[in-house]
Amino acid sequence: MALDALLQPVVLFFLLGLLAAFVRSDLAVPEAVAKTIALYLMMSIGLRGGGEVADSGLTGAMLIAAGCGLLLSFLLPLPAFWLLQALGRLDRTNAAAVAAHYGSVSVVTFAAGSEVLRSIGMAPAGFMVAVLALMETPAILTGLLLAKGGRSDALAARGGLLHETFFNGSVVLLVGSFVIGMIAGEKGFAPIAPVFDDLFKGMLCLFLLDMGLVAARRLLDKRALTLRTVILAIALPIANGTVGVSLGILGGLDAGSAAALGILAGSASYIAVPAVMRLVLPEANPGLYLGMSLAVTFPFNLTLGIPYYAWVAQHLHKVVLP
Amino acid sequence: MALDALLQPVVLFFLLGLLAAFVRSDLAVPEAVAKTIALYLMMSIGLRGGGEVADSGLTGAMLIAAGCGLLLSFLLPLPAFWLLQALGRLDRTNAAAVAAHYGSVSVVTFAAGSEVLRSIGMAPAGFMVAVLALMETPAILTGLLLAKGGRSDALAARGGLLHETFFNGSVVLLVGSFVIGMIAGEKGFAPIAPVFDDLFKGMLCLFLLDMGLVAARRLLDKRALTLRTVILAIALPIANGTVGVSLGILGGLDAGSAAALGILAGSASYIAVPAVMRLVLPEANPGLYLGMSLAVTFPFNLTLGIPYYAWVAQHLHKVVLP
Amino acid sequence: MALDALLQPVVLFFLLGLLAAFVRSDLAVPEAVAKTIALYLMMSIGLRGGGEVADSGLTGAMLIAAGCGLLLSFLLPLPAFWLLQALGRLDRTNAAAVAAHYGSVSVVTFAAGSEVLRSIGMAPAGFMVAVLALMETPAILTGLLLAKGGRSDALAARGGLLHETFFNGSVVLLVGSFVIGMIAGEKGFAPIAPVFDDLFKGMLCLFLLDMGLVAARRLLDKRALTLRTVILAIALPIANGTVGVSLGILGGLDAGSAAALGILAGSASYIAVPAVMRLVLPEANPGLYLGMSLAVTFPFNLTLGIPYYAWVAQHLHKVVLP
Amino acid sequence: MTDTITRRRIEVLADEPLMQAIERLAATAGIDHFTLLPLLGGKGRSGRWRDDQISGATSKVMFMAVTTTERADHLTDLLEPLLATHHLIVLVSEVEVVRGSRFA
Amino acid sequence: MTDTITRRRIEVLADEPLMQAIERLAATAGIDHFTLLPLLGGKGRSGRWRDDQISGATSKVMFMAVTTTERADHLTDLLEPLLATHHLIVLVSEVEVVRGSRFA
Amino acid sequence: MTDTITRRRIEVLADEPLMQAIERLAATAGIDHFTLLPLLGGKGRSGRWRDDQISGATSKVMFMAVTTTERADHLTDLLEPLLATHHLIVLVSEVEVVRGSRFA
Ligand SMILES: Nc1ncnc2c1ncn2[C@@H]1O[C@H](COP(=O)(O)O)[C@@H](O)[C@H]1O
Ligand SMILES: Nc1ncnc2c1ncn2[C@@H]1O[C@H](COP(=O)(O)O)[C@@H](O)[C@H]1O
Ligand SMILES: Nc1ncnc2c1ncn2[C@@H]1O[C@H](COP(=O)(O)O)[C@@H](O)[C@H]1O
Ligand code: NA
Ligand code: NA
Ligand code: NA
Repeated sequence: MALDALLQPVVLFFLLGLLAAFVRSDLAVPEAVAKTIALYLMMSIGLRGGGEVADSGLTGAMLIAAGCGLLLSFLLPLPAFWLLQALGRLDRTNAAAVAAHYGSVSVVTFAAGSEVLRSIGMAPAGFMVAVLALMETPAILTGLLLAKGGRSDALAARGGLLHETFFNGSVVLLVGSFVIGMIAGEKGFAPIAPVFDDLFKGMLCLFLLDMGLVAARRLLDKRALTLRTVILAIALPIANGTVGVSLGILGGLDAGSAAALGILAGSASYIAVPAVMRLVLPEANPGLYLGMSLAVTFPFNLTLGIPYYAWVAQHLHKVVLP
Repeated sequence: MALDALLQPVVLFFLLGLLAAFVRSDLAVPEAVAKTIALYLMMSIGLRGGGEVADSGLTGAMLIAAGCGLLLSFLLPLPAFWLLQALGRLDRTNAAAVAAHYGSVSVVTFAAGSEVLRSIGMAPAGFMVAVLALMETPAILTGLLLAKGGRSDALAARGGLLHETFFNGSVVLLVGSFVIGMIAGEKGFAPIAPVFDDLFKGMLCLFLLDMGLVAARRLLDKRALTLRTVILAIALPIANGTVGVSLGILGGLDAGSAAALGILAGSASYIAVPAVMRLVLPEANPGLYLGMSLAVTFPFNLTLGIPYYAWVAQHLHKVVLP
Repeated sequence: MALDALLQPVVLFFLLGLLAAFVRSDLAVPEAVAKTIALYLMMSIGLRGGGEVADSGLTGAMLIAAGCGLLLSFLLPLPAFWLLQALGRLDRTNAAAVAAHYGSVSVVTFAAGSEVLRSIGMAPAGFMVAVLALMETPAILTGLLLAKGGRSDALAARGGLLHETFFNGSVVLLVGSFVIGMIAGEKGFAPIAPVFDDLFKGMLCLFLLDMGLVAARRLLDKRALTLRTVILAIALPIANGTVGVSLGILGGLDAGSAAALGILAGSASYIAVPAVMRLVLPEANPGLYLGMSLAVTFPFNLTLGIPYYAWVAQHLHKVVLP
Repeated sequence: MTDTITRRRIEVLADEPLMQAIERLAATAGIDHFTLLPLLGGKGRSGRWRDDQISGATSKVMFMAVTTTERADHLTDLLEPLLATHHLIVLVSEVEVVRGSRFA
Repeated sequence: MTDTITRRRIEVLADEPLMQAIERLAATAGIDHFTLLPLLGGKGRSGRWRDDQISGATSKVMFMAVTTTERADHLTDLLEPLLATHHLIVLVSEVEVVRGSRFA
Repeated sequence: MTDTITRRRIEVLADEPLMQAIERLAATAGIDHFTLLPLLGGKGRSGRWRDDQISGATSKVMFMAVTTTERADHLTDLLEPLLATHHLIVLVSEVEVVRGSRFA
């Protein structure tokens, strides 16, 4: 299964991007387009998730998943913060900033993971998209508390930290599209399905090509990572993802949704959280947190993490509900 | 019907854009992409309109519609000019600039309106696309005459006013695509239909998300509008649209095409005309004319105006041709 | 056949672009989008070619085609270099730079040509995409040898000429996508086919609209071309294309693949080669080589060249294999 | 040491639709060579603008030319009557160029 | 000859997420009018950056304002404590403007 | 009052394919920190260019570095032989920086 997942075009284009950057090719996806594909992916994920929820109606599982997600996002930064200081030898500020990234989530990891789960008959429930949106923000708050116990920076206050955090573009678009998907239902979605459904995987290929280029260039350009932080950038997703899957199974979610919860817990943010960190923890080193989340954790999750979380979910599910 | 129109994803994404900007989210569609989607929409509209005309052949209705469109674009700025001075308390120059916008047309309003008309079984004739192209320019000439009775500005003369007006990118692309659609016919269109037909509504969603963001930010950033101008920005489309529908019905157009003529008459330009105005009437306040057309009239038409014009067309059609 | 080819939307949009620029319209496709469509076209061509090769397996014809392609790219600059000096009255440096462009290839000409060949039942073999990738680079080396017999420029050496040449973005993406297409096979391609197959012709329309605008603006902006160089910009593709087709037929390729080899031989680069030339032969005039390849040879090939190469291939094929 | 010579850098911030006209005014002042720079947004007496607007009509561009004092002054004179009506900004500063002769 | 007057051009290079905060600091210093310029990439003590990054968090923008010496100094003073922590660059130069009064 | 110190701003306008080479030349002159600015178009002796070209080969970029007079002069000297062949433009001006030490 892992190899199968590795040989999908989506992953292969990511590897192509890595390779192209490592041989120092001038290949590049224009920034405006990469940003738009990111918007597109969020709209598509939101619409499809909302549409599924409109079909299935509100269920108890939904509330459980939402609760688990909030809990994970609030609490996962705590052990991470401790590990990053103890083993990673980071100072308080950097450890807090990195911890916030690992408590929050990566939309593209979720998107790629959902496709993999779907292809092996473990499609997660539509409401997991809402969980994705819920998990973006709480970790930021925990991270800030860890960093400075609530002290606020003069500049951050002016820059409107709260808006950056709660009305972050990706959260607004994800939640908004989810609601639109719920309102529109199957009938409303049909005419826009050629864009927001059929094109999804192809667009993901283009986006992952760019992710590969950016991740590799980041590794080449900035040497902010140490062996210790690289190891933590692999250990943290494994640990967080395992916790996420387990919580989901124990909460009674189906194997697919539990795997998706594991993917969310194991993924690390590289869009929403860095933007807030530059504003409120400017002393923290972006080379470090973007290096870890984008250049190590993301590739790890895309290739090995996702199949691993799925495998854990399948086996735990059998154990718990035999 | 109005509520149905309001709950389509296309409109909901516009509202999402408005909302995101009002809560001061950083959500943004990159300019390069927004411009390209605008090009795409014009190519698609042109190709499909031209293809339909290739099928139906040239008809008398086409000439009538073209004549009505030209007439409306040339003459609608006159009462608007008078109202904007008398009730809106604008000076001569600003009144003329705004009047030109309301005589001209909005491609996206036409696009969204056509989809609504199609969905309620009132699809306008293909040649209405040609009418759309015809109506872009005449109002600009009327507006300039109203503003300065033909006096020409030193800088404008150098900048090539005539080219800006007649070979404006949107007019050229719309007319060109229409002609290509006519030449290609159904058989030539088939291989490009996956792009120019299937993706249309989804692309419109993305574009309207951006329109919502831009319209709301304009309202927040610039406080050029008064209560009087806001009221006129709603009254003018209602009046112009009613005149447009009536003229179409009296001219013998089918209800769908008459409704489309009303949509054109009721819509206000926010791409082609502002660019010319910055050049030839630089003293006019762009905050005013873009605020009115983009931030008030466009949302009004998208949500209430289009269903209203359709309603008038249906009823007038029954009265005139019982 | 030639007229049929001329009346396809793809070509008509190119002509629309030319026309819009000649009437000095402000129509423009944003650069970020044009660059992305170029990436898309290469990904799509690569994936589809690789997929076909995965189906057909490695064949002898493939090796022959590859050998012919390499030979053509290495050697075609030689007669061109001589003609450009003798008849075109160019100096050594400019003649070498232009010769390199004509030995190399144009991806979009290949893309448009393949569509035409497919539409007349002469679909080229999938491995011709690999030949396309192989032919991009050798001509650059020949051109540089012709220009300075191996002397290297101080700045070029620093700029990493070898990387620019061998790890050029378009070569990397083309080869990478080809390999991904081979690995993914039909089953892996299916989910991304809505993007990389269905949208291909429509995207080509948008790209060719831009090509038309850029080609015409280049002619208007820079007056680097003489009557002699214009004539050579038409004579060289005819000569090179005829040689390419003949070599393909003699090598035993099917008529479609031989025609494609002719299209490659007859086409001139306007993306990869100019970037290298600016770096290593900065004294050469970009107005000259881009003017010839982009503004004369490309339009010639798109309209008349492609049908001509197809015609030669059909007739030679009948003569050689009756 | 490379020889440098002092010239004037004149910068004109204006709406994109006006750029062609400004290029022609500059040519009138004898300034044939120039560079255009993109701008992202800003704020002035007429309020805030951003380039992520649907209508390109209010997006702005910077015209920049390195030239002699005489020509810079000439262009400034030509632009002066338009400053108020067309919302232009004109900035002039000193700059040293290598190979001064080409910056006539 | 058109009258010109000398003013200060203050330029602040900063991360995009900080721009809103810098605009507000500038307002505190009495600088209400400004222009934002895009940047493509660069290299500093914290390494190389490029704007083709997935996360816009490390892309940078240039804030530029033409103003009086007092206000430029005031903004410089306000920014000074942030230079090290926030990786800002502040550049100040002389510029002549036409119709100096508007560049208060 | 914040301390400022005078430095040189050196700007090099060049074709995009040449940028990597110019960064290396700058490093040779001891200039390690720089910023790249995008350009939209322009006109010079070799005619008009626009960045909406299919081939990025003729689009241009501005290299900008704030540095000491010695290093700026050194880079100018290194660039001088390339000016004619490579169509570069080199501009040098004065600028005041806060915390001058970092602009070695
Ligand atoms: N003092 C200034 N410094 C920098 N940019 C300015 C200044 N004043 C105006 N601008 C720019 O010029 C544009 C038009 O100015 P205005 O005509 O005053 O609205 C503004 O939106 C800013 O981008
Ligand atoms: N001396 C300099 N000249 C020009 N740009 C600079 C200079 N130093 C820093 N920068 C720019 O400021 C950014 C941040 O600098 P730093 O905080 O030193 O990493 C760099 O990436 C450059 O884009
Ligand atoms: N005097 C000038 N002022 C501003 N930009 C210039 C000047 N001369 C040349 N340039 C820019 O440098 C580019 C190359 O110049 P050239 O090598 O003369 O064609 C031009 O296209 C302009 O963008
Ligand atoms: Na996480
Ligand atoms: Na109208
Ligand atoms: Na060739």
